[in-house]
Amino acid sequence: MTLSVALHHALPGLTLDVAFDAPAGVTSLFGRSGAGKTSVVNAVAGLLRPDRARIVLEGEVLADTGRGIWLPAHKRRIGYVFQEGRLFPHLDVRRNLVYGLRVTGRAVDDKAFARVVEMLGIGALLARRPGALSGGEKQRVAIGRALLAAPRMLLLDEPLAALDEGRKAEILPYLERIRDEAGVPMLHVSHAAAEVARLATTVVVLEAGRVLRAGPTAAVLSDPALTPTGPRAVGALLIARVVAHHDDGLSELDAGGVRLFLPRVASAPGAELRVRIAAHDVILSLGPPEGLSALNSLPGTVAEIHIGDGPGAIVAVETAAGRVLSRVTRRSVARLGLAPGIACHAILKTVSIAAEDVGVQAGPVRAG
Amino acid sequence: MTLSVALHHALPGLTLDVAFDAPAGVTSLFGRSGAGKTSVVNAVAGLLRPDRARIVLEGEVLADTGRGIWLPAHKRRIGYVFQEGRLFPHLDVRRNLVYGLRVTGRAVDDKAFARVVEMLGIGALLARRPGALSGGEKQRVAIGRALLAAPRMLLLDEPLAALDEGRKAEILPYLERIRDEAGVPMLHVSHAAAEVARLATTVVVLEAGRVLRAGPTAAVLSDPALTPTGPRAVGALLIARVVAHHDDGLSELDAGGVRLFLPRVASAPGAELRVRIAAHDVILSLGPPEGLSALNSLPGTVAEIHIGDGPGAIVAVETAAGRVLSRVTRRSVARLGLAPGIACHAILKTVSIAAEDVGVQAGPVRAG
Amino acid sequence: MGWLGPEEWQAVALSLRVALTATIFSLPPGILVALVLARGRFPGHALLNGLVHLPLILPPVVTGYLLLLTFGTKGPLGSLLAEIGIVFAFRWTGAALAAAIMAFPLMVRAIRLSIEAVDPKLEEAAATLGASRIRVFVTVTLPLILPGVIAGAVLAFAKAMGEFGATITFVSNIPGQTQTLPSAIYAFLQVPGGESAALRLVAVSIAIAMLALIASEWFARRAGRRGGGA
Amino acid sequence: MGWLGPEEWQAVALSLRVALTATIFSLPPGILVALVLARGRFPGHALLNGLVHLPLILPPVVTGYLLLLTFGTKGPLGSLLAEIGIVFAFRWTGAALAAAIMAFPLMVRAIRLSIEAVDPKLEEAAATLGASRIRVFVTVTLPLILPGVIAGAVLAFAKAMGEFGATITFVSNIPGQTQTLPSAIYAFLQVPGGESAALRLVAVSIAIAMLALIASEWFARRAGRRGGGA
Amino acid sequence: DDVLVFAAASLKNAIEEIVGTFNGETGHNVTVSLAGSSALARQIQSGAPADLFISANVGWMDTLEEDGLIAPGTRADLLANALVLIAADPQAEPVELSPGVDLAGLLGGGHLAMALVDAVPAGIYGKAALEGLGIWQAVAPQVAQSDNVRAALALVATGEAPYGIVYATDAVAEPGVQVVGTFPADSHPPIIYPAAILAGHEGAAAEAFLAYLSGATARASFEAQGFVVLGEE
Ligand SMILES: Nc1ncnc2c1ncn2[C@@H]1O[C@H](COP(=O)(O)OP(=O)(O)OP(=O)(O)O)[C@@H](O)[C@H]1O
Ligand SMILES: Nc1ncnc2c1ncn2[C@@H]1O[C@H](COP(=O)(O)OP(=O)(O)OP(=O)(O)O)[C@@H](O)[C@H]1O
Ligand code: MOO
Ligand SMILES: [Mg+2]
Ligand SMILES: [Mg+2]
Repeated sequence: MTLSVALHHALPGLTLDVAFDAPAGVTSLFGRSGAGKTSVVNAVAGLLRPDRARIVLEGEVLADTGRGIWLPAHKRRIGYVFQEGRLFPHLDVRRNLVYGLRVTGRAVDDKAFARVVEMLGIGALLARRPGALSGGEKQRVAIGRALLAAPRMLLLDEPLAALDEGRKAEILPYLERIRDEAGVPMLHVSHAAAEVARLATTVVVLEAGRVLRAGPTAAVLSDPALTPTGPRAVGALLIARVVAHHDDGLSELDAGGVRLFLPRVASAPGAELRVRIAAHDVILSLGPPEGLSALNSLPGTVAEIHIGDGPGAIVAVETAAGRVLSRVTRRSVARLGLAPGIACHAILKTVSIAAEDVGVQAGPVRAG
Repeated sequence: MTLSVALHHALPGLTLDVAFDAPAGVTSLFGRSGAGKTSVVNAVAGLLRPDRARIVLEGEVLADTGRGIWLPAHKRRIGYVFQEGRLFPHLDVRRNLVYGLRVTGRAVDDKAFARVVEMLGIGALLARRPGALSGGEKQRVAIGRALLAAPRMLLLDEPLAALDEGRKAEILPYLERIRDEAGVPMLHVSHAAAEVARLATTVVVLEAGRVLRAGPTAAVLSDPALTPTGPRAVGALLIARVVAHHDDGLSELDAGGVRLFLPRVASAPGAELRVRIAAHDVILSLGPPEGLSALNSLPGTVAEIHIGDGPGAIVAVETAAGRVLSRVTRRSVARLGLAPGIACHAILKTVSIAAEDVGVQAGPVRAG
Repeated sequence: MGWLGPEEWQAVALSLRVALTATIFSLPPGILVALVLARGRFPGHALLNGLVHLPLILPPVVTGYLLLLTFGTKGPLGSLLAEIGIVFAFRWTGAALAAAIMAFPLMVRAIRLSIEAVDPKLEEAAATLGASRIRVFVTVTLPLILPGVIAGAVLAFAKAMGEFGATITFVSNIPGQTQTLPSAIYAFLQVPGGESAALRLVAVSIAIAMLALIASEWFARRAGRRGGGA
Repeated sequence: MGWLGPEEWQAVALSLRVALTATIFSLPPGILVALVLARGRFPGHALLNGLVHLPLILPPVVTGYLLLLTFGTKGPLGSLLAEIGIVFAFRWTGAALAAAIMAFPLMVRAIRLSIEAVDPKLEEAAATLGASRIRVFVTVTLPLILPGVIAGAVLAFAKAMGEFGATITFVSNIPGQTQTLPSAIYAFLQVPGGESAALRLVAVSIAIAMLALIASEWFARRAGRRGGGA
Repeated sequence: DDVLVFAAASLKNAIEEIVGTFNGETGHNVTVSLAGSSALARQIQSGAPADLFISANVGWMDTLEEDGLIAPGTRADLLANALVLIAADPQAEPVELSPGVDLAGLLGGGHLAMALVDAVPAGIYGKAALEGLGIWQAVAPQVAQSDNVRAALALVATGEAPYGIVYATDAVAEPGVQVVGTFPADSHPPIIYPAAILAGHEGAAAEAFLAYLSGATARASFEAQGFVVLGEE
């Protein structure tokens, strides 16, 4: 277990009572505004001292209030991208970026520096002070500052909320690489399901200071009963291998023997990817689809139907590629006569799978 | 013309050279991080004094550097929700909220206060100082503070970026009501297409300090050539009238004679709504769909096909409900033999239309 | 009570009156000058700044002498003010004036530092909510600089309680009228055997100042209880 | 040059040396005490705060006496220090000590105010980047409080240039060794007709202080050129 | 009637005692403002409401007289004082203060505490006395000057300076110092405290108090403090 957190803390507005384990990879804290996400992250960073806490990172006890252990923040070597920037106003962007290295007496690796700067698109800002940056620029510098300190764990508190989709799409692969290549575990806060689905190995859903659900990403996000931030968070994760890249800009993948066509992905043939399929993007068809613009069709069998409170229902379809979720209306369930055991096709538009939905696979994603 | 802006300003990183007109309703500034959105908004608020500027609000000249006119911020009566909160740290939430009224000697309307507080879900926070709020809570209070000052125009700089979908869905209708009922014009900055599509009457796309495109929302957002923040921003806006609400949680709408089923909307039968149909959510079918879970099918004729740089193409389909856009792969265009004049069906899942995609109609949305 | 004579109690009372008056009356101009120095950019900036610091730089006797020349009954300002009934020369008001002027640089610096630490973005936010400049100042700037104002006031009060050189030079040392605690202490120290009496007064002086300090810390803590930035 | 005698030039040079030494040597303890007062919560807080303010509250003569009793060659601390070769009595170092102590409350207040204005969130951010407490202080806190440190230093310097009462009482007035500008000015003012000579020295004093002020403003402006908050 | 007396600070003990008895006997209300003679003189120049001035220094009274600020015919030399050499060491031998005395040798590298030799009366007189004895040049480098004579006394009392020159009146009540010699009266100008009523402030009460200062009660008080009262007995 990479990180193990158990804490109890009373705040004026909320009592936090949280325990979860974060295995290697990315653990996303998911929950509504005010649920206690930042507070948990602060405790892990050593900035909030809870009434009671036991926090263990890779075997090292960071905090154990019972035994009076409290490792100060600067000894934890945990990088933190704050929700509100917190850049040093007296240092220019360059000095902000290398602060973590300088202050710990480490040399700046020019290549790593250049890579981070390029990825974040902040090359033109290096000589400026934070006061002269736009909101998104500040946030990008803050990400770079945490990354460049080469921490043994990263805390990311809504790191991409201030960024546009294009910029997000540029930064996400970089975070994946840090997760996979450098093996830096991350604790990540977000309210964007796509971001969570793409990055997270484990999802911890917080509600009003408590853990509502915790587990592997695929299991948690495909749980239709669980919609803390709205129904659009529900989706399935499929594991697929890149087969080929085609001239018309599509990549062909193989998911358990089923062909999937996606807008060109960056990974080379042979690479294993995780593809998030949002439940609301999947259409079910009783027969094989014909004359449809959607290129992806996964034959399967209805495994489970979950009728919610609203007009919708989540239909889980077992396919060769894995379990796919589809959010349909109750009316459609009735109209098509869907029930467990019924054969059907899960139809998915190629373009529904946005760049942010496709991530590099990080170890096994166990389903439920 | 409600607001007319023309300004030129040289910043170290960027030269702003922007001119646009904002008619009644909501004008969204749309563009990547660092494009100059906040700078433009600051100039309108009176906080940034551009090298050259002419800004006219409802006939009143707020700024005209040529004639030496520069109305100070406090005389403009323009409410501003800042990108970074800027709550008063020495005042509790309640005093922050009523600040605008107090300071201009106006009485606090208890009903309006209660409504705003409830809508923003900040009732439990009223006695707290901003330092004891979470990131999203701060932003909600900032929205409330600007609203309660009863300004004659509202500036919203990424007001919802820090909020989860559930909370967004609660706040958006309120902003619509302010737009429509109170008739308060808004200048709104966002990088979320759905938010823009829902709120905006007019969209101004900024890129590197210049106006890339400006015009009615439907026209700008349905322009496939225009993807400043990523392809997922492309979509069509349909005007539809609520026909009935059904027991299974669906609402039935009529869009130019075509039936549309949507997850239950709040508006009463007879109300006119604007429905955003994202291009990537629309599947095209040559024949009428059968055995599909999607409830909405709009017959029409291909009007235009726009092949982009990537694997995708945008197909515009003229239907009785209006022009619908579909983002498909080039491969599908070829496979289905799509070309202008070909008859086809635009298929849309009911649940693809999220709550945030459905807005109350504000005056005519002229298409392109 | 018994260990201080009536004349000494008089000196204590007078010192308190002088120090309080000096502090209270110099607060508004102190805040104003601090504001001008912190925010203003004008040709005479350096001059004004220098002028404010003058009482710190000059030996107090010189300041007292200059006050005597200016505000004495024969001085240019003194005679002018006398016509409208304001007399400083050889009155407790003069002691207050001397104390205020000696304390002024301390007060202005403290307030100025606080003003410079205020985030102008908050003032901008107030302006967009309709607050005029003066309203912004009263409702945002002033509360935010309160710790600095309190610090400035307590420095001024302490300095006023201890001021001696300028005071005795300007308004002399007339018991009941201009004899403050420090002048009384000085007089005791000028003669044989005065030390123990001087010590008693020093103790009183310290006690008063300590109370003022503790009160100011308490106020500052209350004012500063913001629970972090916005 | 002609209008100041050699002894007067000596006094000018000495005053500069004394004021600079006092300022420089009191900066580290000044910052430390300010830090402790701003951030510390401990039982002796009020006492330490009072102690620091004492030189402001007491008439300078009393402070001079207390210095004499403590740091004189026969005093408890003085005799101890003398053993390791540090002597204050009748030395310019003593004048610097007196000036430093008189200026200490002003310096501490200015620095303390700045420390209280630092956003602890920035220090937290530095800690998460691996900076130890002391590194955080040097790389974040100190640069952010630089305007306050400069203000404190300039206040201390000005005060040290003007300090007279405590200095002359402690180290008396030995031309070339302990005769500072203010003692020279004082001496001129004691005799009839000494005003013009005193005025010349006052002018020198003001000129030096003005230069110091202007320099400090320049530094503070440079340090503060942050272009707004983070 | 009210009378405001400006008096040199060194007169504090005696004058307050005298004022107490005078007020009691006559029903007048005399108040004393005690400060340095120079400060008081300047205040008088600036129109201070003082009725009577007692200076520790002839020079300042001369200045006021030249300025026409004192009531003609009221100036009188009130008191005289003597100058003594004091030592910190209780076992110190008496010193014969005759011309050429080796004071520098006696100091042995230590300092001689005095008031400011060019500014403060006690210092001015002391320097004159040392010059009179022909030893100023020899001693000058070792002189430590204080802003007032009490501070010089304190330097000796704390043992900081082995020797000092102060008024006899200052040495009287200080247990920490030994008087080891008195400077011959002819080695320095007479140490005189002149008193005068200020111009425009002539009045019965002021005149009565000025007269009272030369009376027997006052004499006793002054002498108790070590002053020599001038004028006929
Ligand atoms: N005070 C300043 N000094 C120099 N450059 C500035 C200043 N303020 C903004 N800029 C630059 O101007 C450009 C536009 O900034 P602005 O804040 O308007 O961007 P934005 O579109 O709001 O971006 P974001 O979405 O990241 O908030 C940016 O490149 C920024 O670096
Ligand atoms: N210093 C504090 N004092 C009192 N209450 C606090 C304090 N900090 C946070 N809270 C409260 O604790 C709760 C959790 O706050 P936290 O910042 O952890 O929320 P969050 O999940 O990060 O929310 P968001 O998504 O809005 O940032 C909130 O209700 C907040 O009001
Ligand atoms: O300015 Mo002083 O020397 O403390 O009275
Ligand atoms: Mg948070
Ligand atoms: Mg911005």
